[in-house]
Amino acid sequence: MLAMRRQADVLITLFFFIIVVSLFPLGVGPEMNILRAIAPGVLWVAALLASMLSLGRLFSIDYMDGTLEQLLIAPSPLFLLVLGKMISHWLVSGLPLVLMAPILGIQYDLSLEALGVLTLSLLIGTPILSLIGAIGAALTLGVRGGGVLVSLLVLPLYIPILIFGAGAVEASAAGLGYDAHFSLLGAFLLVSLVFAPWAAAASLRISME
Amino acid sequence: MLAMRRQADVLITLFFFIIVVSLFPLGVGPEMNILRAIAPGVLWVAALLASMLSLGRLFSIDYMDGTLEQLLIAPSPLFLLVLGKMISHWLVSGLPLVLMAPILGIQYDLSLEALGVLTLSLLIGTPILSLIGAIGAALTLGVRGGGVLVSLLVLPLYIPILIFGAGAVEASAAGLGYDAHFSLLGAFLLVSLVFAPWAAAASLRISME
Amino acid sequence: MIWDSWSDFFNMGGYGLYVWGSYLATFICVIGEILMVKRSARTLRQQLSLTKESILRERKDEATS
Amino acid sequence: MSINWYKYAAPSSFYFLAGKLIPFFTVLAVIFLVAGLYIGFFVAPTDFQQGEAYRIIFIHVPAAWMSMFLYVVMAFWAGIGLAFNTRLSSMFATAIAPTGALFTFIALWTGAWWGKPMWGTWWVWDARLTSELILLFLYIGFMSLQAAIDDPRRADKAGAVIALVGVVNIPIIYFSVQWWNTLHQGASVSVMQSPKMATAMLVGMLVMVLAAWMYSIAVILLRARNIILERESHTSWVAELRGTTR
Amino acid sequence: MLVATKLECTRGGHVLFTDLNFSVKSGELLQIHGPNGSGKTSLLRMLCGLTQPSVGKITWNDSNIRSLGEQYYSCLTYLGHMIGIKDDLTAVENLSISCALAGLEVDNKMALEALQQIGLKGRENLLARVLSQGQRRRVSLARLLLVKTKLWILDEPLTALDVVAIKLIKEKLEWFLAQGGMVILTTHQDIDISATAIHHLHLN
Amino acid sequence: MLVATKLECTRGGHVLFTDLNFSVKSGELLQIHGPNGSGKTSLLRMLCGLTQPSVGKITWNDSNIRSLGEQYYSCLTYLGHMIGIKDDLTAVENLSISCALAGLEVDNKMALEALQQIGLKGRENLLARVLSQGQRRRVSLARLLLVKTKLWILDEPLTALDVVAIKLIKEKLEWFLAQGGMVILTTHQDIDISATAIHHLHLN
Ligand code: HEM
Ligand SMILES: Nc1ncnc2c1ncn2[C@@H]1O[C@H](COP(=O)(O)OP(=O)(O)OP(=O)(O)O)[C@@H](O)[C@H]1O
Ligand SMILES: Nc1ncnc2c1ncn2[C@@H]1O[C@H](COP(=O)(O)OP(=O)(O)OP(=O)(O)O)[C@@H](O)[C@H]1O
Ligand SMILES: [Mg+2]
Ligand SMILES: [Mg+2]
Repeated sequence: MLAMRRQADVLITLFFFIIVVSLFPLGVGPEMNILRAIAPGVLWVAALLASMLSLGRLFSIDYMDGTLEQLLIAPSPLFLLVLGKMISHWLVSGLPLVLMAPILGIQYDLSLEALGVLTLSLLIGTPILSLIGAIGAALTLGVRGGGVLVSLLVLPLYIPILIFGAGAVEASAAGLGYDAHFSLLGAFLLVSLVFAPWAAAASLRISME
Repeated sequence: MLAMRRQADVLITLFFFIIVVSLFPLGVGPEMNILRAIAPGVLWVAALLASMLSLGRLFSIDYMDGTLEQLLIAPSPLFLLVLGKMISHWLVSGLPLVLMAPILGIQYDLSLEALGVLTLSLLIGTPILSLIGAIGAALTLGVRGGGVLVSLLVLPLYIPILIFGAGAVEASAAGLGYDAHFSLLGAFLLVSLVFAPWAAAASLRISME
Repeated sequence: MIWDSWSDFFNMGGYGLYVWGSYLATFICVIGEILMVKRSARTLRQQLSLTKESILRERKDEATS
Repeated sequence: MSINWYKYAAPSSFYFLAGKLIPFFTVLAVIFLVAGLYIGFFVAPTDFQQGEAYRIIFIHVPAAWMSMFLYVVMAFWAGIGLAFNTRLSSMFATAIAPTGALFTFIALWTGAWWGKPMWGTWWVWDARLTSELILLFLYIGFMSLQAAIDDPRRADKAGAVIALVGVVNIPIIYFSVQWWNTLHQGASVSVMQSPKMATAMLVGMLVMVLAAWMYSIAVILLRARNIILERESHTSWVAELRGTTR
Repeated sequence: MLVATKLECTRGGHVLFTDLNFSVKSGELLQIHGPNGSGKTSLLRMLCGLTQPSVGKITWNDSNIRSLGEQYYSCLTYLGHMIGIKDDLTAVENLSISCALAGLEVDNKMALEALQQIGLKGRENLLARVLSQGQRRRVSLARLLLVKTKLWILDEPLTALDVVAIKLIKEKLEWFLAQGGMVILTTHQDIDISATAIHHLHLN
Repeated sequence: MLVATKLECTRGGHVLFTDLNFSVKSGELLQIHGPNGSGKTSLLRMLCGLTQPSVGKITWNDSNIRSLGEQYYSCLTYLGHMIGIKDDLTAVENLSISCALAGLEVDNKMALEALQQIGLKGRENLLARVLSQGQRRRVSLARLLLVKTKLWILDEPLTALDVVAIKLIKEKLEWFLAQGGMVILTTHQDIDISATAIHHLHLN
């Protein structure tokens, strides 16, 4: 729908990741063993930030220019439209990271298995971030100081994802099983896939009253 | 001038730092020696990101709602107004970090001297980020794909600051002198303080043509 | 002559890959640039419907002025 | 020698002048290139430390130098265009950027292919390497900014600002080897000291530098001609070229 | 048929209007009058189901619009103060997107035609950013030429338009009313539409 | 006195207008007419020094406005399409800030008074976000009641205003012209101002 805009946005996020991930070696110094240790953390934090920072724009531009009103009175179910928005948010903020993760991981000298686990954990984890984040973004539309609020609302829900996601990679590096982490992440994903679009749609209606 | 709005923004940035800086231990794991090694890098990267990410909003809201036009035809020298904007950008995106650095540094188990050097390097370095960044923000106003462009334009100029800033801390940790780093940073600050407001003002006029 | 044979020359004392990798890439870049400029010149002249003839006339103009 | 500079400051006259100069520089570029390659591969001896790998120097150093020179020249012309509102100098700056970026890329590429055998790695986050990478970003930023702005005059001016701001990077690149202890070689050619390398190497390198210069001039003039034609397509002298009026 | 009964709107503790009753039938136009801040926009948003009335109800063909949901929305076109034009898209793209949102598949040709009809010939592919105020407004109004809805709710559709465009819109409205459409609009400017039934509603 | 000679404006390769000559003296009003997209806004922005004319020059009391810079701006008030009202600030805050930008120190009392005069009594401390379209417009117009400049350049000042507000603005303009002020404005609506000298300029 907004493919043209999305392109530029994807570029922004890709750029953002590359920056975050390449700046660290610059700032931290080039010792490989340190870099290897921080790699999953860096990538996961980058994912979290990218997701959170683009939340602000998720609805607010549409809100300001009136497109959101049109969305609310569109003749298709609102939660589907919202789901579309969430998916496009993920395509913009999550997917590029998933695709880049292997490349960036190589820069950090990760092992092949760790790379796989990392990518998979990001693949499952980042959609959850978009799904949950959209609820926060919808709730804080047009609220004074919405920016802080949305972080405050969303962060507590993001942290578990971060811990399990990065945890899986560390577990694999330590030679432990990481199935438990993945099944938990998967469960989160399912639950939020079912409830989040519905909750965000309701929040939007409330915010636009 | 916009003190009320600033308050909320400062909160956002503070929050951002706390998130970035506290998420790392969560993502990376609690080994103190690794944390200590990455601390200056993490803080500096956080400063860079905070500065870069808030650049988008620096002029664009004023641009969209017409305040920028009023700024350009205000009866005071434009470069002073722009300098004001830059300062407020620093107050929002840089100063909170400088103030938080000691606290966050403790979290990463830095030595007292390293803490001091880190804070000082941030104190000198972050204003440069705001000064330079404003030029990029002014140049990309109302340009297609402005978001990527501003990063592309500004980042090359940010990286030296990052290198010198983080380098100073590392030099001090390694027991080397860090005066050279500081004097370079200071020189950068002076040069950009003199030229940046002027360049940004010119850019604004160009962008509003 | 510092090279005993052609194969010696291409081998570059074991560093053939690196030396020729650099040189090859450089020449590809340079030739690519030339081709790109030439092509844009051609399309531009087509757009402006500048013919061979007018380009010749341009030379002549220059000679007279 | 008195040349009427003002005459050539008009895009139309410059267009014709450039047309005349291009063949000249092309021929020179080819001559120097052939000579340089001959010296580089058949005269210059094997380096006692690096073996044959050092022969990358014959493109690496000219490219690295050109990347910096061209940036300064570009910023200079862009600045003139901004200050005196002269269209031609802005167009010149626009014409220089891609060639500069190309040389930057070549310097990075050849550096990497040199680093692999010498340092054992393609890339390190070393100050000179990083700052050269930054230079590439600066060029790309300049070009993308200009491409993103529809109005050519505004694009010129905006580009000029960023080009001028970016000039600070040049001394950083140049002095980076002195300021930090890095992997990268220090300056081995300087006006003050007598050269530390074999004469044939030095001569070969310098000839290649000349070739790079001549090539740059030729290609930049070509591109400048394109830009002039494009920008001035609605003017009477282009119409005259087309033969519609007269 | 749209029927509003006993509508009340309160904003920030103030009552903007109470006990508002009206109905709009096929072929009818309802013009809402009232000074700035009297609640015209609030009323229209209510009729769109964007806000809930504090008291009263709105029905469409005898069912509450709230319960009809998308079924109602597929009969409705609303143009508000904010016109939903994105600066970074061209005129055609803007039109296509807003039509797509309204559930209308519009190909490029139709969009171009509509834009030309509304007087944007030659500017179809300019970014909305460089369009003049009136031209932007026209882009959003172009949707009216394409939609096939029964009820139009227009909030000051004439702002920023020149006389030619106003005449065009007027004619379009007349045509639409003659087709049996329903229009509810507000405007501070005079607009003399010759239709069979024009009702006026004064707030305050 | 503002004098424009041989102005030309080109946009995206098109010439919007050429060879435009006019002058505005003390006590005079210049109304600019023209259809949408004819270059009215572009002309006004040029007169403000926001864009450079491609050909021609604009002088204020015989000096080029470009060289005058801030000296000119301190005589000028410009209200454009975009009204520079920030949603997150209250009406008073918005007014104070816009006055501060115009180099005018305004205390709270004066700002409140101006807002009341322009018909926003009781809404001074509401966030601009909740104000109606006309009320937002009034907030930006309130500045005219406070500034002490000689030249007003107003781009469609009457949009979204109701009849009462239009009358108020009309009266204010008449008063200002009688004081020896100069006004340049565009509007698609009719406005009948009784002033000694009204000039009309038609674009296209
Ligand atoms: C990606 C990697 C590299 C980059 C970006 C790079 C960049 C540069 C630059 C910018 C210069 C010119 C600066 C000056 O003349 O002072 C230069 C010169 C030079 N580089 Fe590199 N370089 C790279 C790798 C290497 C490697 C691996 C070697 C050899 C082991 C090397 C050897 C030299 C030498 C000998 C010079 C000439 C210095 C002089 O004579 O002044 N470079 N390089
Ligand atoms: N939170 C609030 N507190 C007090 N008043 C409020 C609040 N929210 C809205 N209002 C008032 O409700 C009214 C909303 O008016 P609305 O936008 O419907 O006016 P309108 O008739 O469309 O005016 P206009 O002609 O200017 O467009 C305004 O008077 C506004 O001040
Ligand atoms: N890059 C461009 N390419 C082509 N046309 C352009 C470009 N930028 C601006 N224009 C045109 O220039 C004109 C600008 O008009 P301007 O905003 O001055 O009109 P206006 O008279 O104020 O109209 P309105 O009554 O709608 O406010 C528009 O017709 C617009 O389409
Ligand atoms: Mg309204
Ligand atoms: Mg206009």
